[in-house]
Amino acid sequence: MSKQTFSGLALIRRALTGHRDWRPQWRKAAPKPAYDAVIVGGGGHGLGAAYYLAREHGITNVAVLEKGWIGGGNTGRNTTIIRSNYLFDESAALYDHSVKLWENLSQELNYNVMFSPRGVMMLAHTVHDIQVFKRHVHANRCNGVDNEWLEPEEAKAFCPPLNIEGNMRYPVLGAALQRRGGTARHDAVAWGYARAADALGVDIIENCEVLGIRRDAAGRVEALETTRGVIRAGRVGVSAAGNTSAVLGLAGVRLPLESYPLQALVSEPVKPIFPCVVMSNTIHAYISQSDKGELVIGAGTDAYTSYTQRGALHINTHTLDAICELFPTFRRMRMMRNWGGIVDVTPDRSPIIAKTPVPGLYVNCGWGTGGFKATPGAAHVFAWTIARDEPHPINAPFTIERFRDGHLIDEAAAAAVAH
Amino acid sequence: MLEPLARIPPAFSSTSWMNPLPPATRLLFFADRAARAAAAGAFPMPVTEEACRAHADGARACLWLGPDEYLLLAPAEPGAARVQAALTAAVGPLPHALVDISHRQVAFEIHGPLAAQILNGACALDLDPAGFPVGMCTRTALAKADVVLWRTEVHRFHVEVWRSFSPYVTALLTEIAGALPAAH
Amino acid sequence: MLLISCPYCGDRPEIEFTYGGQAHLVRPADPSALDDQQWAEYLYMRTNTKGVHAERWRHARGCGRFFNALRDTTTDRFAATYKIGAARPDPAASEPTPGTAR
Amino acid sequence: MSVWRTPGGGRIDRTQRRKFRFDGRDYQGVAGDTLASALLANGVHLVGRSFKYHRPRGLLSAGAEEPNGLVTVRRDAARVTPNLRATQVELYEGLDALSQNRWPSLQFDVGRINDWLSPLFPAGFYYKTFMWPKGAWKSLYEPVIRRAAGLGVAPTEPDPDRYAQCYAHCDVLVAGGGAAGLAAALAAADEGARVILCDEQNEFGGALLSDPQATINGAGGQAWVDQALAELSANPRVTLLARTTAFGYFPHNLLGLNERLTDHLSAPPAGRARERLWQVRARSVVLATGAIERPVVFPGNDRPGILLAGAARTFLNRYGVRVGTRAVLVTAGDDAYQAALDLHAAGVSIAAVADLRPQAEGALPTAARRAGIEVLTSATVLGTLGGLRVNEIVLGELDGTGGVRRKRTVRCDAVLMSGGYTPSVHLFSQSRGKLAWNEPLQAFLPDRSAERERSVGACRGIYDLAGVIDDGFAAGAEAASGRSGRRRSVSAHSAGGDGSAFLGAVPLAGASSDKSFVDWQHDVTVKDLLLATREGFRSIEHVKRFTTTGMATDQGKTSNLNALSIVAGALEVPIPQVGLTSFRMPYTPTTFGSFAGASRGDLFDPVRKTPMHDWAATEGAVFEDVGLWKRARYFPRGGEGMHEAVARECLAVRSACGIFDASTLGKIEVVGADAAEFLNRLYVNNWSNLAVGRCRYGILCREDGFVYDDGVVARLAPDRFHVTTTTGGAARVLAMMEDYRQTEWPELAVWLASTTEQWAVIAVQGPKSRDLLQGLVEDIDIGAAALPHMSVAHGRICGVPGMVMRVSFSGELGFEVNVPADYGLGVWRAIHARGEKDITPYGTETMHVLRAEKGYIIVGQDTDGTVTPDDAGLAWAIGKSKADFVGKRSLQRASMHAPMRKQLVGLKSRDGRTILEEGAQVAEIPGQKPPMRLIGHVSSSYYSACLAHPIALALVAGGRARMGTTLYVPMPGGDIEVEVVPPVFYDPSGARIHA
Repeated sequence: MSKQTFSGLALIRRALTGHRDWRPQWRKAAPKPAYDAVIVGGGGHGLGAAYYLAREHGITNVAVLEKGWIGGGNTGRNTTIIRSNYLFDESAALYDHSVKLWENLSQELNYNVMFSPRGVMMLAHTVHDIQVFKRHVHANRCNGVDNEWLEPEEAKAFCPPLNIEGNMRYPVLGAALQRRGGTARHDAVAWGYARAADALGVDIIENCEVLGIRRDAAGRVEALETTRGVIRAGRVGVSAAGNTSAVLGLAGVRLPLESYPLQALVSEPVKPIFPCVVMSNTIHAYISQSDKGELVIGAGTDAYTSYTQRGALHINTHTLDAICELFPTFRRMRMMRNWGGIVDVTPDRSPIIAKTPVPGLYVNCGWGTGGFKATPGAAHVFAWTIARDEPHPINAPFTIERFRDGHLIDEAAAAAVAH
Repeated sequence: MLEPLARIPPAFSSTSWMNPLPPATRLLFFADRAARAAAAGAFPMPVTEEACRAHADGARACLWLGPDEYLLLAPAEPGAARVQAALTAAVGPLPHALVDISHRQVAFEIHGPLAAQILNGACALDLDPAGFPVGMCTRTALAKADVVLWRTEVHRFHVEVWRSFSPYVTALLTEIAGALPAAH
Repeated sequence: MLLISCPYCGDRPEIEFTYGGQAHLVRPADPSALDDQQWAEYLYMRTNTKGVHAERWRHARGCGRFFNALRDTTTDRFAATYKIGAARPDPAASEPTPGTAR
Repeated sequence: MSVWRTPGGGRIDRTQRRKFRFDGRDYQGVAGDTLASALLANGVHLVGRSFKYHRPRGLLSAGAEEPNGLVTVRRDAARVTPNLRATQVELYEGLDALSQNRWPSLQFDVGRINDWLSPLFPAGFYYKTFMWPKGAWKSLYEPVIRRAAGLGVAPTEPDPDRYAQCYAHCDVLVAGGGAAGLAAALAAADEGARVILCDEQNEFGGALLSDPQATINGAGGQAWVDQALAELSANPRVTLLARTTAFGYFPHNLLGLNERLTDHLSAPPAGRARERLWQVRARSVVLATGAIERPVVFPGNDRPGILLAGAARTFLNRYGVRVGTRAVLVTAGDDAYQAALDLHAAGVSIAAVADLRPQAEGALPTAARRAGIEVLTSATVLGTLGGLRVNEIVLGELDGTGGVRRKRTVRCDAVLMSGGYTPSVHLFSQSRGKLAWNEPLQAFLPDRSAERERSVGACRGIYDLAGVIDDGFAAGAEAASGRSGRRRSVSAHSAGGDGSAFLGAVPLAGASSDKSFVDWQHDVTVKDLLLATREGFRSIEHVKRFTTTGMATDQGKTSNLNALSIVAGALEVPIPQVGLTSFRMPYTPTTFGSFAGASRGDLFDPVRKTPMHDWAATEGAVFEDVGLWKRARYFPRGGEGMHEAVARECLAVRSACGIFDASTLGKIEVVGADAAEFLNRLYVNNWSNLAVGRCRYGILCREDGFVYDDGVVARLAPDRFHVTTTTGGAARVLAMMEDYRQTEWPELAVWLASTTEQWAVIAVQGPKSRDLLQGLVEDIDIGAAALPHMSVAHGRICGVPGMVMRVSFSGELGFEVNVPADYGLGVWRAIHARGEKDITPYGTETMHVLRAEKGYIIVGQDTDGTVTPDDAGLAWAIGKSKADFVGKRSLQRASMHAPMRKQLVGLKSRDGRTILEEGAQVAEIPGQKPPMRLIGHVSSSYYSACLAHPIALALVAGGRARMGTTLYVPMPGGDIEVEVVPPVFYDPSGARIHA
């Protein structure tokens, strides 16, 4: 199960033989009757959790069950933004844990995930925005998370296409910049974790949908009923994003989640024009440029819960009018492809990474629009939680019970607009 | 007594397809069937509820906005207080509510053969006379503003909009009309 | 942009509506009689149904009324819309027409 | 006329010459040309370079599927559009186009080195390398890759063009104006339906525009098209939209159409919109989107001069251009022979037809042989030669046992190829219709519709002209009437329609498949696909993502099915089992500007202004955006900056009188017998004991117990309350009220109306405010006894009926004059004039300082959605006797009373000078290094001119128990020592407010 080393040299050597002896990056495993642990959901979070279970906790008899193809859910549908400039200590710790893992992920996995810390700039358009972002900047600085305030001219210098003219409806009054933030290649994250986990003995089982969760007399998780047969497992970690409610419902566990469509789009590729990531919460849009040259653009969720993986045209028109307002030079650019994902949202828009009321059943969900950036960190602490049956200190606040007790971690409300 | 000041409604320019309407008395009237029946003597209004229909009688009109919610339009003089008093007297103890919104919104007309086409530049409703006949009225969206749209003739729409949104709405419609080749 | 049938105004474009979340949740008559867990259930727990979902909409930019709807969240097709206070209809009884809200 | 241009025929006007430039060279075309046909008419085949290997490329197609011929069209410095397909760019006088992705020139491109190094760059190579040294990806490798990638250059100046939008409704929308679409539109119109017919091309007719052999009802196909168009144009219920692409199919039969209005014009009229976005809601949809010819996958199939057979036929018959002098046809079906026959008839020598089938005995192959064209069956293609243009093709004859019997090199300057057709099911699939694999046609066809929709003609695998038109008639009539049965019929005939098809790579009998391209634009070859399967990528979605096949700007229109077939072959499974990648919006790339439409600048969002706005603007006020409103922030005089102006304004209010525009505050009239009960249930306060004529500060929580909004509520009558909200909260508070009113408590007799804009609100604040207003108000006694703090009275102000509320957000004696909005400016002017030197207009910034001096919170600034009334020091407002209100149960949870909750306090800098930064953090322990233990943050901070020292409000854990203690605000330059003080800095006894 040793994996073939990836390197420039390996590439040159195999070029001589027409690249004929590259082996599958991960095995097409058939399910075994039983595993020590099973992860439901073959996205970056699930594959990563399997990898860290094997790598850091010595639990290698692990399967990842994916109902479709790995990385085909939100992992492969997001706009790949990575940042950790969150307001609350709990969030900053979680996301910064993740950014630190991102920084070494290509080397750790021997897979180029193309983490590119190009800087994430969040624009302020109102006095209220300035207050909110400065609060972030201060909180982040004190937490050891880089985040700095830029005046409009500095923002323009960092991102030349940005319109900072006063003729905008909401002129840019400044920006918060996290230089360590950036982007990565989404598919590579799933594939890199899959390959590395596979090399450690993890079975990655695609086209395997979970139909039922069996519990023993004591109520503990015992086995999963799947489209590929019954699979016994003492521990089950669910990382199923928009489908989490459905999967956990099989064990009678209810969660405070709602699943919404989230759209993204790319333009036709053009030569490098956009050096960083820019987000504007006030006018609802974010944008970066991929290595291929496409402008990658996203916005908020659609208004209603849905599992259709598609969104509405009027959401696109709003997203693109915001982009054209911020970057009037992009008005003649053209949308090449638009798609939708399903994001699961909690009442405080922060994730749940926790034990469930069912012994042996764990959940990592509720990432809303922020899941990709957290992939390595969430997977890492989720694996810890599964392995030790107790949360890592970083995910300890992200319980289900916080909603009962009122200990919300409400990043969105903290940016609430009023006056 | 001090000399009353002049009203200064939001500025408005007319075009070949749009003209402002003069200040008016406007009341929101919340009332069920019984209250409407009682009120009908003081102000023309339908007793039976028909959604999205206006009941006009000369210079006065009663527009259905929602179940039990009506917009009463009357000339600016003698004013909302007089209409309100008459209605209150007529309705008596029956549950109802009246709120003066004469200054909350302004009105204009879109008219001419391109009227529907111009409105459809920002309004997502089917304005074909078969689907939106003369006499129909409704609250709806004009791009990022809310309006009340009332078709008074095949080629004439009465539009009510909150006063601070009126510059946006008129500028938007002007932009839309300008982009229609036929309007050049 | 969905086409949504307001029970009062008929078919209207989605931009006239706001979404109101899961339907048929009734605010407890005496919240103080509930324990924290029960209160949290009311506040936060949602079915997040994958399939026919009873949900609230408000014709906010139209007649202003809240109403309920049955929508299949896997297709976004509406099976029915009905007024607040009415019982949830049986979706099987009214076969939805493709793409048409009723 | 060049040798390439035919002397007559086609849809061009040879008498109207059109000058144009390509890569700086001048050329000439004619009216009716596309840029592609005009270039070919000048003998130019080399039009672009591929994405990865920078291989020279010519035109592959004549339409929307073009992967190679991508150009930048430049009208002026600001009107630069990259990545346009030359096949869709209509030629106009003076058109200026540039090739892309090459340096220094199209003929000599340094990037070509990638082609020679291509063994190092197989699919997904970048995942395997560029990982060392760490950090070099971003600093070294990525910039190189980025520069190499991309196609055209993005515009660098703001686009000055306008874009329009409109909504439309119809009974039947027909997408595609070829024979099937025209027939459907005719039949639907017969039923009296409202019809919209759109087509992406500049004229209707589809394949008939390129098919001189077609006959319909005994006449030429074009005559039928002309007649159909005449009929449809004359029908007022039919809208014909040419140059209009149906790019997206959204739920509930909403389609997005993009109409191009001016790109084909030499001098677009000033101000005319460039494009229009149509959002069409159709009762029924007829998809008549046709089919796209498939390329054949053989080694060297990408050289300039190698193109689809149907494209060569279109260039000849529609545009009057010969694509070469000596051509070879590679085909696996009969239809493509018509291209060879047409070219032959136009004087192009057909060197050979290489037919992949063992036999070719149909009418067209027979005709070809009769015309003297050599037809090779059981043929294959082993390679091509040529630098910037194909000059030889190597053909082989298969021996039937996997070997090649004979090899033969044929000289040629054009190769036509045809693997049959791929029906264009993009829109059908976007609508979530289900596709089914059709084995004979080797294609996915529409199976089960998800919407009220019908596919007709070639897009559902019907290729013969008579069948296509009949299908259109039937579907059009049924879409309009709901009944089957058609009224129209025709007799029609055209060449071809046999539907034979070929997928995947040609048999090579052991020869190298090097450079057998599947996706031209992204340089994906057969070898890349095989490598992907070897590396374990088996799902077609994985193969697509790993190799990037189908992800170029053409979105796989010519490549997807070939790729699928090759992957299926490698995995030895049937094609349907490999699956099909999703078809995503848009069908072809669609301009951002058309989605944005008029929404720019002041039309991006409504700009809401109060009745007094212009007065403030005239006075030189600086405005800020609050929600949609523009609010005057301060009124600088002379050369004042904000701080000087605010200090002056503050002192003026404290010492004399200020005037402030408070009109933007939300106002809701709550009316009905149960109005008080309704507010009792919503707000934390008790309203039953509020007397008519009195006001009270109200707090609204969400059901989770956190502060949502606040404002003064006045009781105007037993059954009428005037509720004010924050400026930004007006709409959402009303929405929340309506939710509870309609869905939780429908039994209450209460109604709600927004009166925000009914009233202009003029706050007159300061010790001289009463004196100033005396004499301007009638019927109202504003004396201290008659109108105490927190009361309201109706009367006339400056002769205008209105109401005066004695309320103060400044801490001084103050009034808020409410008059109907049309009178606002007049009353404001009158009060201001009356005040003379004693009155000072002030803005929101001064308002904020004044209220902070009094410790009044701003919801959203001093609260953030995690703050309870008690946290904000407002527990006194809660109606203790009430059994319930929104949020009460949540506030009973233990965590809501934890002593270490963050509580509102005041902070004073120990040095008496330093103004804290809003958002700065608060620590208990000095001198910490990150990560620090933090206990709160500064929510409001100002210099108080009246107190002559800085003041701040902060939310601090357990703050109220820390009064008098020292805390630390860690800043980059070190800690700032602060003292915790009560949040009320000014006039704590309230004497001034009650004056």
